[in-house]
Amino acid sequence: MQTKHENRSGEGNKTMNTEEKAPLAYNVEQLNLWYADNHALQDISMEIPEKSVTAIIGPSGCGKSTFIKTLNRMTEMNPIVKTNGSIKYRENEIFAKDFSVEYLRTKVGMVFQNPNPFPKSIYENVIYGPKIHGIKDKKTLDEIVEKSLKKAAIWDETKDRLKENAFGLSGGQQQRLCIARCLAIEPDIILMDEPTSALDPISTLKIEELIQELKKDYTIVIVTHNMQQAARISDNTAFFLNGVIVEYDQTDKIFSSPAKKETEDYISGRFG
Amino acid sequence: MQTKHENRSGEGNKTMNTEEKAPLAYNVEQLNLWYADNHALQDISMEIPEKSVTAIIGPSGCGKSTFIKTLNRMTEMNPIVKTNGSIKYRENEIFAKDFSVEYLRTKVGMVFQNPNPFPKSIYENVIYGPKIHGIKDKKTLDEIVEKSLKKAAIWDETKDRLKENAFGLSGGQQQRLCIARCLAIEPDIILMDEPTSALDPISTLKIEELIQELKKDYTIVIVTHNMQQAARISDNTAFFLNGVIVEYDQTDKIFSSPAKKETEDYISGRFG
Amino acid sequence: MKFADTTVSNERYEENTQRLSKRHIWNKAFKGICFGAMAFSILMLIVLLIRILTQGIGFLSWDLIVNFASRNAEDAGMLAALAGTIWLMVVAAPLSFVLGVGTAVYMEEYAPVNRFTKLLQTNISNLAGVPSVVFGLLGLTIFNRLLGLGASVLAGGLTLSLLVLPIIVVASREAINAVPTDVKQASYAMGATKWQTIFRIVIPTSLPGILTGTILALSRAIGETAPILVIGALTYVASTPSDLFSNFTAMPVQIYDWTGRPQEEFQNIAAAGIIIILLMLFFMNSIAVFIRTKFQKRF
Amino acid sequence: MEDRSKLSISERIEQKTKGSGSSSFMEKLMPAVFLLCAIISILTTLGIVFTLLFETVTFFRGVPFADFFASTEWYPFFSEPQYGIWPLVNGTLLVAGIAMMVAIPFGLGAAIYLSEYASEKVRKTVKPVLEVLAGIPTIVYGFFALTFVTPILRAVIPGLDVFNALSPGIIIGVMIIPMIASLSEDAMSSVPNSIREGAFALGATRMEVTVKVVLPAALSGVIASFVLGISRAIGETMIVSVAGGASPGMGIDPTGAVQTMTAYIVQVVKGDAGFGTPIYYSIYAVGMTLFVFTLAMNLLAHYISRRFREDY
Amino acid sequence: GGGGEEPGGSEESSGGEGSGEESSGQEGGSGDIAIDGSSTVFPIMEAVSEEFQKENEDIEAPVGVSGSGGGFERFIEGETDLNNASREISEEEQEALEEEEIEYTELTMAYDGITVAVNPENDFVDQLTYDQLEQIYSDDSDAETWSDINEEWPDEELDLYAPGTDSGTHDYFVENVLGGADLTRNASTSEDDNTLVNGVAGSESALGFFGYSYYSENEDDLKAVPVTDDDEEAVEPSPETINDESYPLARPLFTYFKNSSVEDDEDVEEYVRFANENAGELAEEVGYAAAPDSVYEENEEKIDEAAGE
Ligand SMILES: Nc1ncnc2c1ncn2[C@@H]1O[C@H](COP(=O)(O)OP(=O)(O)OP(=O)(O)O)[C@@H](O)[C@H]1O
Ligand SMILES: Nc1ncnc2c1ncn2[C@@H]1O[C@H](COP(=O)(O)OP(=O)(O)OP(=O)(O)O)[C@@H](O)[C@H]1O
Ligand SMILES: [Mg+2]
Ligand SMILES: [Mg+2]
Ligand SMILES: O=P([O-])([O-])[O-]
Repeated sequence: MQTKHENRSGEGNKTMNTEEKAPLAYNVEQLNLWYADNHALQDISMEIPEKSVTAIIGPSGCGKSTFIKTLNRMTEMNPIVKTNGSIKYRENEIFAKDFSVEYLRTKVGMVFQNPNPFPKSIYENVIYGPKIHGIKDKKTLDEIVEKSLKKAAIWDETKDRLKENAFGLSGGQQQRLCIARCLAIEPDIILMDEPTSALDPISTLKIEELIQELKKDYTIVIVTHNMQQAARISDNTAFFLNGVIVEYDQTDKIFSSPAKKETEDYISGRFG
Repeated sequence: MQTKHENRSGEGNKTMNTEEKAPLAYNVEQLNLWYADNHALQDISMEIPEKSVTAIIGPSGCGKSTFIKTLNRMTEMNPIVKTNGSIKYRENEIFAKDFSVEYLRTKVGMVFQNPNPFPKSIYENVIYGPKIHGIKDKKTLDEIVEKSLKKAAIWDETKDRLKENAFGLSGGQQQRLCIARCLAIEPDIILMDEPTSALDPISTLKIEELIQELKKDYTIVIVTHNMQQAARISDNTAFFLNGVIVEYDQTDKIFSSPAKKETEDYISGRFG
Repeated sequence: MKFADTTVSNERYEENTQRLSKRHIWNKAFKGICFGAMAFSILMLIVLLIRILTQGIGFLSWDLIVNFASRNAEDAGMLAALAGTIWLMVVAAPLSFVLGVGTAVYMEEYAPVNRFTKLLQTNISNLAGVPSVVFGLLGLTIFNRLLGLGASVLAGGLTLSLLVLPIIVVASREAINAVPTDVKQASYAMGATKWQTIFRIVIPTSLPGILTGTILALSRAIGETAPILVIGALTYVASTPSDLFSNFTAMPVQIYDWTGRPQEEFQNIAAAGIIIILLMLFFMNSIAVFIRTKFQKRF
Repeated sequence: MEDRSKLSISERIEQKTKGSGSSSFMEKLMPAVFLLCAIISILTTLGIVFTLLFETVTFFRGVPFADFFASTEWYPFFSEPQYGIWPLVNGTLLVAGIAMMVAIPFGLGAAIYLSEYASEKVRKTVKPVLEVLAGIPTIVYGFFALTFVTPILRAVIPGLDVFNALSPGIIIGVMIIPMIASLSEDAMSSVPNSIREGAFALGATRMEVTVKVVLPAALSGVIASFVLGISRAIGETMIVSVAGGASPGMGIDPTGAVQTMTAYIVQVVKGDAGFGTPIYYSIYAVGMTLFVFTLAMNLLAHYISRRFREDY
Repeated sequence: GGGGEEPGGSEESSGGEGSGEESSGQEGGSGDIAIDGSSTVFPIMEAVSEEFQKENEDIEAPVGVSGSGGGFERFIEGETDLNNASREISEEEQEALEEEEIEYTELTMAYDGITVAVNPENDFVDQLTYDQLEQIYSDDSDAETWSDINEEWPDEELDLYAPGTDSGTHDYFVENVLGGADLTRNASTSEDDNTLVNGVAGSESALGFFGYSYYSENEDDLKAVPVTDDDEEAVEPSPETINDESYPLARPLFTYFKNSSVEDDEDVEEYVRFANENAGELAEEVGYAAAPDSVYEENEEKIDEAAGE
């Protein structure tokens, strides 16, 4: 499919050449991150436009997960991590002293590689977020549950078993539940770290459709191993290698005419 | 690369149409396997010629690992597994009552997805097999270690640290050590279950080269997720889907002109 | 070049059936030995139970439960001891539970990696190995004497709660540790604070494991004789404790007393008393097993 | 109400989070509360150490230090009392040694069977049953030893005294089996299956896999379980009090009566020793010795499982 | 055993009546009497408490077993009202009580006869003198076989049993029979007299001594040996011979009460009087012997005196 490439003209930059300048959801500048002595992210600069799907690809260990986790400051829970540089979420520096990490994470939802519902009922999974943020009214919560599950395209499958434990769902359903859980607090951005890698092809398809749908309202950043998936669903793609952004451009360009030899090698399957 | 295909003439069969009839390492007939009620392998029939590389590809959960483990009866350690059908290793029925499973496994080596060295020294890892099979002579063991490590292309990296714990090696080195460990008892066949999926690109390359080398002396069956890899290293390829062999043919044919629509879809990345 | 000289011939591994069958025999024998070892342990349990049952079952009666101790074996009962044991548990259980879970949460979730944490860790595993009689000496000196609690329910309960504390900490840590990072991360990723995550996710998820550990620890405390003897529990009480400062006796102490009596009948009453204490233990153990199988989530 | 429902969830969340001071109060309070809990465990240890130390010092005011460690006679009740700790240590180690000779082979065997051979179902039933065995009050074991095991042993071994080291030793061993079995089983089952598979794939029998791969891999955990077992045997009180007699001595003959450190403490606590006498303080000195012993054992177990732990 | 010292009775007259009523009034009907001490005396006091509480349902009189010594410790600390002892109070303990300004009274509650017993199969021993017992049990003696004691007896090794070295029975034996010499290290000792009984019952060459009740409950398995402290006729232990003190190893069992408790608290006074009236009978019931009547009469006077009547 897209693995053919004849044209190498499109030169990729660290900050992408978007044709029309959309408002930015994120503006990352000169981000560096170390796990103890391991320099896992090196001088990452990247602008992420809102209401779009940005895919992050690259071989295992290149820093994809680390990068996406840094966007909502989940990396800082690991005491060995040191970070410098700047990440602006909607113009606000997230590393600023008075910037609340809980606020950031409320605005920036996250979906993980393996579905990780709480060991509670489906209902409670969804209302977890609203509840911790102080919403207690039963009726509002009911509405949130219905709305979020509907948005995550899992309402029909679960509406009759809301009180059942979320562990009874299949992997794909669990993953959609996790997305619903994340939608329940109406975030602005959704980060997804290989959200389909643990799923079967049919569930994967459903999630991909869902992402296309969500993109209308949310900004989505997705890490994926699967180049076909990146090609299918994303607007822009960043190719990471050994902690560095090799190329960041519109997805079409990356897959049809990568600027860099490494990108071409990677997407044509010569390694990885 | 090989993902282009213009020609669909080569019709795949469950038993492969090899042009010259080489002696068979394995002859699988009507193999069925259940995990409790899950019919994981359905009527598998397959001939595996000696001194060749046979690749098994297919989406996750299709039964690749199950199949390859059945070839040296590792599946039977799971009490919920039920098997019927026939597998002949070099004309001998491996499910026969008086057929020793230890003998089978001595002749049929196995390399796993994740490197699994014993938590012992490199030296002891290699001599484990010879030792349990009764070789005690120090000099012979030394020879075996050197030869096996050389064959596995890891001698140079380890010759000065044979007494060190194998866990100190990198992932790729560990995997080659596991191959050396398996070569130490001079098997006839080597089964490999995604041997490179946990490795970085450079280690992967080394293992692939090694497989090409080993093929001269051994029969190799390799499971891989990576179609490029299958295309690069194998002589024959079997495509599994939901516990069934969809197509089994020479690798060139499979990748250039698959007989089945599913095969084509899979190798062109339309699902999986 | 490297494959050419095959010094080790392949035939070497063509094992003659004799060697292979020898290995098989060894394998079988080894399995048998290991099975024997396990069976022996269970056999001892059965012999012990049969021995106690045959001696005591004829003397089990309602009187044994509702009567106070008496010089006459026919009238003797263990109501005071039963009540004393229950009181001890009422003091020890919540205290050791709260302290144990608190410590475990601190160690698993808050403790920074430093010397203090290491000290704490070593300290707790050491505490778990301190003989119970030494805890008795601690209780005697600190609670009875220094704090002036005397041989009261409170002193006994405090002593026992310190005794089981390390066991509960270890079990709770394991349970908390088993909560997948995934799930915790999911909570943080929703903007939950640390305390919210602990209170709403970590503790509820690990609760079955914590409860199981606590029950098993307490069932050990029920049978402890030495520390209770050391802190000076009474032997004859014809009343049940009325408050934390009451004197008390406990089941193992009562049994110990009966077995020391000259009259044969008291030996039998003691066996019957042991049956009651074992029934209590079985009951507690089954609750623990029930919780474990029923509520423990598999991740 | 009308007003609020017009707000979107995210706006409402923002409103709520602005006014919430309580959660940050909990954020500050709870770590302190938990830390306090943790400190109590340290205080307990300090409490033990100080209690023992304080009275031990009093003891050594009356009894020379050298006597305690140099003499091999422990006769505190004699007209010229002798306070050499070694007979009690000897009795303790003798009983613990016998216990371990029972507990190690049987415990390890049971662990191997459960971890390597038994089906899931057997494992799931046997482990709780063994836990029951471990939970039986030691006083019950004590009388079992005295009234059941000793008579049987006396029928077999003619020279066996009514009180002896053998019977309580064996029974303590039996009591410790579950602990060793369970901890060793844990250590062995945490050896990843992939390593086992590696060995099976080389044509090893199950025994060869177990003895040559699994056990060495789990060795630190297994040995740590032995050491913890020893520490438990050393600290066991009621079984030896009931069935071991009260005759401190230096012999290693298991057929004769002994006295252990723990049994001595119980003897004095239950006995007639007057207040303020050296005998009274001696229980603290003995308790201190006991504490040091078990502490050493536990540190050793800790060290072993740290030092030799394999990271898979 | 002689009567207890009567510490100067200065406090007795200090108007105890009023305060006594007050305090018993405060404690209402649910008074608690704290009793602790000897394990030997325990069965008697347990019986006393059991009977006493049948008559006075709202008064609790639990009994602890801390041993005579441990009991005195608590008595000195002022924690207990009564302390049971299987020996007389020691000088150190007296001094300590004086220091704490606690006045007390000693009551003899009953007699125990330390019984010397052999295996029923033993047909050669028909009596033992104190001298012989000393030869057998003293650590200074080198007797190893029965024939070392009496040439007519078989050349079999002595298999000796004795109560735990920390018990009143042991102390009394050492004090009165061995003249203060230490007990031989060869004896098997145990805190549990039942196991001594088992030991003697199980070995033909055994000899042991323990409380009378352990003998009387196991008469079929044991043979009590008559004992004499001089060369007069040896006496066999029985409730009668113990009671009339003709059995030489009869020893008194005591309880000590705090004078101020009896003075101030009617419940305690009632209990002590009750104990004195019933101890003899109850002692026999649990396997000991009553003391001579004169002892109880003497006790009553002491109680009257302490109660300030
Ligand atoms: N918790 C950690 N501690 C130390 N090093 C880490 C940690 N997590 C990741 N790393 C290192 O950081 C680098 C980037 O890891 P990261 O997980 O971001 O890779 P990735 O691109 O997500 O790979 P994958 O596709 O396998 O998930 C790797 O070298 C990895 O070893
Ligand atoms: N131990 C097991 N118990 C029960 N079912 C199993 C077990 N192992 C595999 N299965 C099931 O058998 C089927 C085939 O699994 P198998 O592991 O052979 O797939 P695979 O092709 O190797 O997949 P992957 O690429 O993910 O390794 C799947 O449906 C799987 O769920
Ligand atoms: Mg990742
Ligand atoms: Mg697989
Ligand atoms: O407890 P005693 O003082 O009678 O040994």
